[in-house]
Amino acid sequence: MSKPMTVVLGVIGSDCHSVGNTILNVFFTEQGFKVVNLGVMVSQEEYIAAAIETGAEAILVSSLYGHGEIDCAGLREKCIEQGLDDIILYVGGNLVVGKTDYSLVEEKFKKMGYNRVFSPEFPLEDMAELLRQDIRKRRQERENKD
Amino acid sequence: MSKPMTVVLGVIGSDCHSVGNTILNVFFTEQGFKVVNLGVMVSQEEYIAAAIETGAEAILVSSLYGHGEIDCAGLREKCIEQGLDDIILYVGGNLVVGKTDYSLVEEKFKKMGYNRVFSPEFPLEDMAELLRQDIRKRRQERENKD
Amino acid sequence: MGDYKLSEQEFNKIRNEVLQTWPTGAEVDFDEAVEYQKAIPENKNFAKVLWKAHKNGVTLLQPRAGVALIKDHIELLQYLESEGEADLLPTTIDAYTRLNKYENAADGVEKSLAAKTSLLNGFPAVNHGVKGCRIVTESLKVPVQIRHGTPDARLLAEISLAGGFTSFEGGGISYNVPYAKKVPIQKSIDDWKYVDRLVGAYEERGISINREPFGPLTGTLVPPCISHVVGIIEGILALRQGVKSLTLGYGQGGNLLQDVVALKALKEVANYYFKKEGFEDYELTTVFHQWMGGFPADEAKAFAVISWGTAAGVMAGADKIIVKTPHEARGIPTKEANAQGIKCSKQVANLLQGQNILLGGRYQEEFDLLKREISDLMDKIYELGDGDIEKGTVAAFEAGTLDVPFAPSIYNNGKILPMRDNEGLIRIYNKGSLALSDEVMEYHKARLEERANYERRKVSFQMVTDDIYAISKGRLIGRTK
Amino acid sequence: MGDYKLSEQEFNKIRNEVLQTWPTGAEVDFDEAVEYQKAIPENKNFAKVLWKAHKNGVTLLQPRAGVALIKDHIELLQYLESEGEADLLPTTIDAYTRLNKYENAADGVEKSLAAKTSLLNGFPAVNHGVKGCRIVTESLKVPVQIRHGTPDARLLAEISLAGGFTSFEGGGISYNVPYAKKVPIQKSIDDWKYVDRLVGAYEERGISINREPFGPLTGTLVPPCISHVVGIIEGILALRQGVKSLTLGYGQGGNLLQDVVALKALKEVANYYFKKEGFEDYELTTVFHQWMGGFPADEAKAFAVISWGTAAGVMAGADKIIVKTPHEARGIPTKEANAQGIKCSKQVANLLQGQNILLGGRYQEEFDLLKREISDLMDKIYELGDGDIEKGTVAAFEAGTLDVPFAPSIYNNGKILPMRDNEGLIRIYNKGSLALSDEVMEYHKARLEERANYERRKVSFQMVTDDIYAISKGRLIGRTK
Ligand code: B12
Ligand code: B12
Repeated sequence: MSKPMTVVLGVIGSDCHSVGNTILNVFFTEQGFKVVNLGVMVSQEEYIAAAIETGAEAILVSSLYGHGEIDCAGLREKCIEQGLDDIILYVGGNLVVGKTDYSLVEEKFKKMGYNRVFSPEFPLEDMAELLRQDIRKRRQERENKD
Repeated sequence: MSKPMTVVLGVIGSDCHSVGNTILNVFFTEQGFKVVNLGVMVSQEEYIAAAIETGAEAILVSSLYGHGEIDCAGLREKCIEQGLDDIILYVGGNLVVGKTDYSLVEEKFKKMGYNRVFSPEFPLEDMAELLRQDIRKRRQERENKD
Repeated sequence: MGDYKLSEQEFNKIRNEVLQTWPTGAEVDFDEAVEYQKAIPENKNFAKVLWKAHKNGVTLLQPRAGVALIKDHIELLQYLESEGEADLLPTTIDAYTRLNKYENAADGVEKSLAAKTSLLNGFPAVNHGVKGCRIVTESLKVPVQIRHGTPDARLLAEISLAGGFTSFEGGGISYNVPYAKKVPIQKSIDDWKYVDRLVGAYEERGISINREPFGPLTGTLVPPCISHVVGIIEGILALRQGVKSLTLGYGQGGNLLQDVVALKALKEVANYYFKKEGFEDYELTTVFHQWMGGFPADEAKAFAVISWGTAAGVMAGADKIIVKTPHEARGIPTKEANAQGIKCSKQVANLLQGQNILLGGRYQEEFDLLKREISDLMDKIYELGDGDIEKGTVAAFEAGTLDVPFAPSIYNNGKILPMRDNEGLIRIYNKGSLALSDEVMEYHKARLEERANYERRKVSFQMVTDDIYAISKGRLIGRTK
Repeated sequence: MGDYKLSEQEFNKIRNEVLQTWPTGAEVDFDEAVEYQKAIPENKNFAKVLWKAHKNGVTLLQPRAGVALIKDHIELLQYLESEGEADLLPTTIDAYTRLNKYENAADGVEKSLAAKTSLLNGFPAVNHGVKGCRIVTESLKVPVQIRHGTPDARLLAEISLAGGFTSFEGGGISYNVPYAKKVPIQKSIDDWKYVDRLVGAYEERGISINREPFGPLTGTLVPPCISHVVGIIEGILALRQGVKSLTLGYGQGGNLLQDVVALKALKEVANYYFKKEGFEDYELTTVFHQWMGGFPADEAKAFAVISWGTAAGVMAGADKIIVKTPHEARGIPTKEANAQGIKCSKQVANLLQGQNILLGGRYQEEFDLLKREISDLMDKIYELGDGDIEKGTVAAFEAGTLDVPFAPSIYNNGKILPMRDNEGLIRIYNKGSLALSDEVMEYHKARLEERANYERRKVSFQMVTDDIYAISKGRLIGRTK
């Protein structure tokens, strides 16, 4: 059996929406991931510290309350600063203020350095599969480098 | 007191919607018009015959069921044929198939020779006032001609 | 029970004439049609799907929809089936076909082809013929019903049933009085006897075809006792010709107590009269129509009326609900608007399904009153017909002891005036010659006086007008401002 | 009743500190504010308008709304007032202000100015100050309330009440446990004591200010007994500080019987405890929140949820309903979508107003059960607090005898798991340390077993997950497919 996939989970900024986080925590655990759940109201620093401490391969950021644009900016840069250059960054939820065409949202957050951007309805099973693939790819790329 | 204003009322074509017609009949009568109500399913010929017989000054056509475009075309021409050149033609209701911008509907029916075109919500009191004005104007024009 | 069945000989004589009234009539071959119907799977048979839902206590949703051209019509229905999540589908017939003006319908088809949009307010099934109908029904996964408003629907029934439709709406009263001006009651009853016999003939060959009298009538403040009596009569007339799957309808009034009472009573009372007439072997289901009168033009408000209609229908325990759309006040809906109406209804129905809501308060009182009103009206019909319901019905319309409000037919007395009471229940203000006993009328009067006092005005025709506009202007009761 | 009132001295000491936490605090001059509030006409005073509606048996509608910039915010509220027909208006505060991060809010205002659109999820009232608030309240014709989610709302209350707002939502538990992660219960109770004392101070000067504890908590499968107990506690704490106009809230669960029982019981039970604590002189009203959990993304379906919420609220006899929008699942609504939500609700409310619908069935049984649950929880609180509700509350959260499901607060036990039964009523599957008696829990268990049998699966966490998603996926109960 291969090394378990460790992921850091949390809701960013001043966001208190805890229901989706509860479900994601249970879901990823059931799917066989090792989940480090930071709960709600997580700062960028907390994500990074947890990722370093646990050797996580991905950070899964939620933002529901509308301030996602402000709160999520700069996380990629901070990761790089801290040596997490190639860590996988996923983000999902109600990412911007107001009902907005998903492709615009995706573009915005991809520019910020997130690898994948998810709308609230994206099927969780499919997402977990993508995550496994992305982690495997990253592991291979790292091996190739070595 | 001036001569009573006689109007012919009816729902055109194969249209069975009788509720609005019942209300318009009561309403115009209360407003002091002499109403010749032909009810529902009225042919163009019936309107014209009734108008000639009663010396009506206006014909008020309703169409609710969506076939208004087909049913209402040609009434102005028939009126002219029968010597009712300057009779006032009003039309109102759900005049075309489908929810349509009112200005498009108005244009269509004005082209067909209707003097005024009414949406279902047009306030009846205002419409009665317009009708009185139009009839007075017509009377004056006729006097001027004499 | 006497044998009122149309004889085979008579039926065939009429059939020969009917099939010749328009060229597509020649496409009908009954024996072939029976074989064709036999091959239709159970889950596409209207009668069977509806009965299954009835037994499971599920409420099905059905839109209205129909456009001029076959291709567009299929696209529309497929959209309502997939995107709209419709449980049952309709094919709504255009107004020319309803009046047997097939030339006008043909003209409408041509103009629609030219205009690249439907200029007809429905699907002209007769013009499209058996072949056209089959293309439609074969393109769909759920059962499809013909919905129309046709006093003489004999050719339409022949063509559409041979065309694979498995349910047929209408009846000799409900598709005459609200829809026609100059058709005698006896004439439409006779023509619908033919339709019912045709359905009976399919039933005798093992094919279930659902029949649904049109409950809402003029859709405008119709007191439940009147529409119920019409439904019961049409039910009896249909059963007499061998119909087995019968759906009785009721159009929402708007007051929840009245609506729940009405639908529950409809089943009980209909079964009583059907048994009384000697029928045992039939499947009775019910349909609840979302508000059939004038709608608000604002779409958010229309959604509210649609939702409340669904809620009332599910609480009343309807087997099927006919769904309106946010475009109702304006015109034939686009397919998107039509789907929105179903989706909204589906969400409400799913929220309520299984909640088993029971009303308290004046429930039993209103239930007993409605049963009393119906028996008043039915007694008179039996009396006028010397015990025969058909003869009695014709006489009752002539005498005005049965009378439909706001109807266009000159064979309808047109004297009764309904009005809402202070809680919004539809009562009768002027009974005309309606055969309601004094006791019943005193109760109605008392409830209306209650409202008049509350509004500090006299009971008057103005109140009727106010009530007709009320829902479209955003309220149930037409109060003074 | 003991004297729990915050002393003037203590209050003034805190005030001095609070007003210095952000520059706009300096704009507050209490005596001037009292004069300003005195000049506000009755029909713009929230407490008075709501009490009048209560006495007339009318249900008022109120949206949620707030954007970053004053001009846009006024435009939004004026639109909701005219086009949207809102009876009462809100000013929803942004999430940074809620956490006293006024710098972040200032940043959001600036970024919004630059982006020419609101990048904040609400109106940063503290940043806009007393003057900014007055510009807003003076532009409107109906009363306006501050709606937020702020554990420490002392500065916000000072500024907004001086700014002409006449109602203030929240409470020491309801604006902590669902909204914050690390704020101790005693801390937020103390901070809300200040807010209530401020309102009491206005009341002593003849100015009615409405106070509304936040009923729905996490909005997700909250059993009524839990939110009711929180409302009753916050009510008592508010009355102790001199609050007179109190609105207790409840978030729709979705099952009509449970919702009607809940709202009726809330009034009865709250009055019982308020009297028990020695209070007589207050005006109690109720607010019903349309479904507060996850919404369907499809707008037609959202309209259905909105309509059913309104229907339930009116049937339950709420004085006020908080209205959602068709954009709920997606994001802060546009002003048009917000108005649509109100218009849809208005139409339903007007259809039901005056219908006086009474439920039968298990009504009394559920009513008695709920009262029993509340008294179980309250008894424990009094016990833990040696007769004092405030002390008891802090202890109850610590012991988990009071516990809010799915809440982010680390001071909440977070062990209880709610779940729907076979008719959709919210029951408790895992009680954690909740102080419910065995008898009550056996009943819950039996109802849940009923559902499990029906669905042929075991009662499990999967059912909770299914129930959380259910309404957003188009049904009330999260059945297996
Ligand atoms: C009740 C109703 C029925 C009842 C009618 C009973 C009866 N005999 O009256 C029944 C159920 C039988 C029925 C049948 C049909 N109906 Co219908 N019906 C309605 C409904 C819901 C209300 C009509 C009504 O009574 N309104 C109340 C009265 C007071 O208002 P009104 O009719 O609009 O009249 C007022 C104004 O329009 C105005 N007005 C009218 N005429 C004129 C004329 C002038 C000069 C002026 C100034 C003003 C004016 O003043 C009137 C009084 O205030 C409307 C939709 C709606 N409005 O909500 C659909 C509607 C009119 N029906 C429609 C259709 C299509 C039909 C059918 C063809 C069936 C079908 N395919 O669905 C059949 C018609 C068959 C036929 N031969 O006519 C469509 C028309 C579509 C279109 N135009 O694109 C509508 C709009 C519904 C829809 N959106 O699909 N219907
Ligand atoms: C319940 C709720 C609340 C509760 C939250 C209680 C709690 N502690 O959790 C309360 C009432 C307290 C609340 C408060 C507020 N809320 Co709120 N809330 C909701 C609501 C109705 C449901 C959220 C929910 O629980 N959904 C169920 C869960 C299971 O779904 P979910 O949260 O979407 O999470 C799933 C997916 O998004 C996805 N997902 C999430 N994150 C990630 C990450 C990754 C990597 C992936 C792959 C997937 C993924 O998977 C999750 C599980 O399936 C939503 C609207 C809606 N969705 O219908 C608004 C909503 C999220 N709230 C909103 C707002 C604005 C607020 C407030 C600021 C108040 C206000 N102004 O109205 C405050 C927030 C204060 C704060 N500091 O955060 C807005 C956000 C607006 C925007 N983005 O433009 C929403 C969208 C409502 C709206 N349309 O206005 N809210």
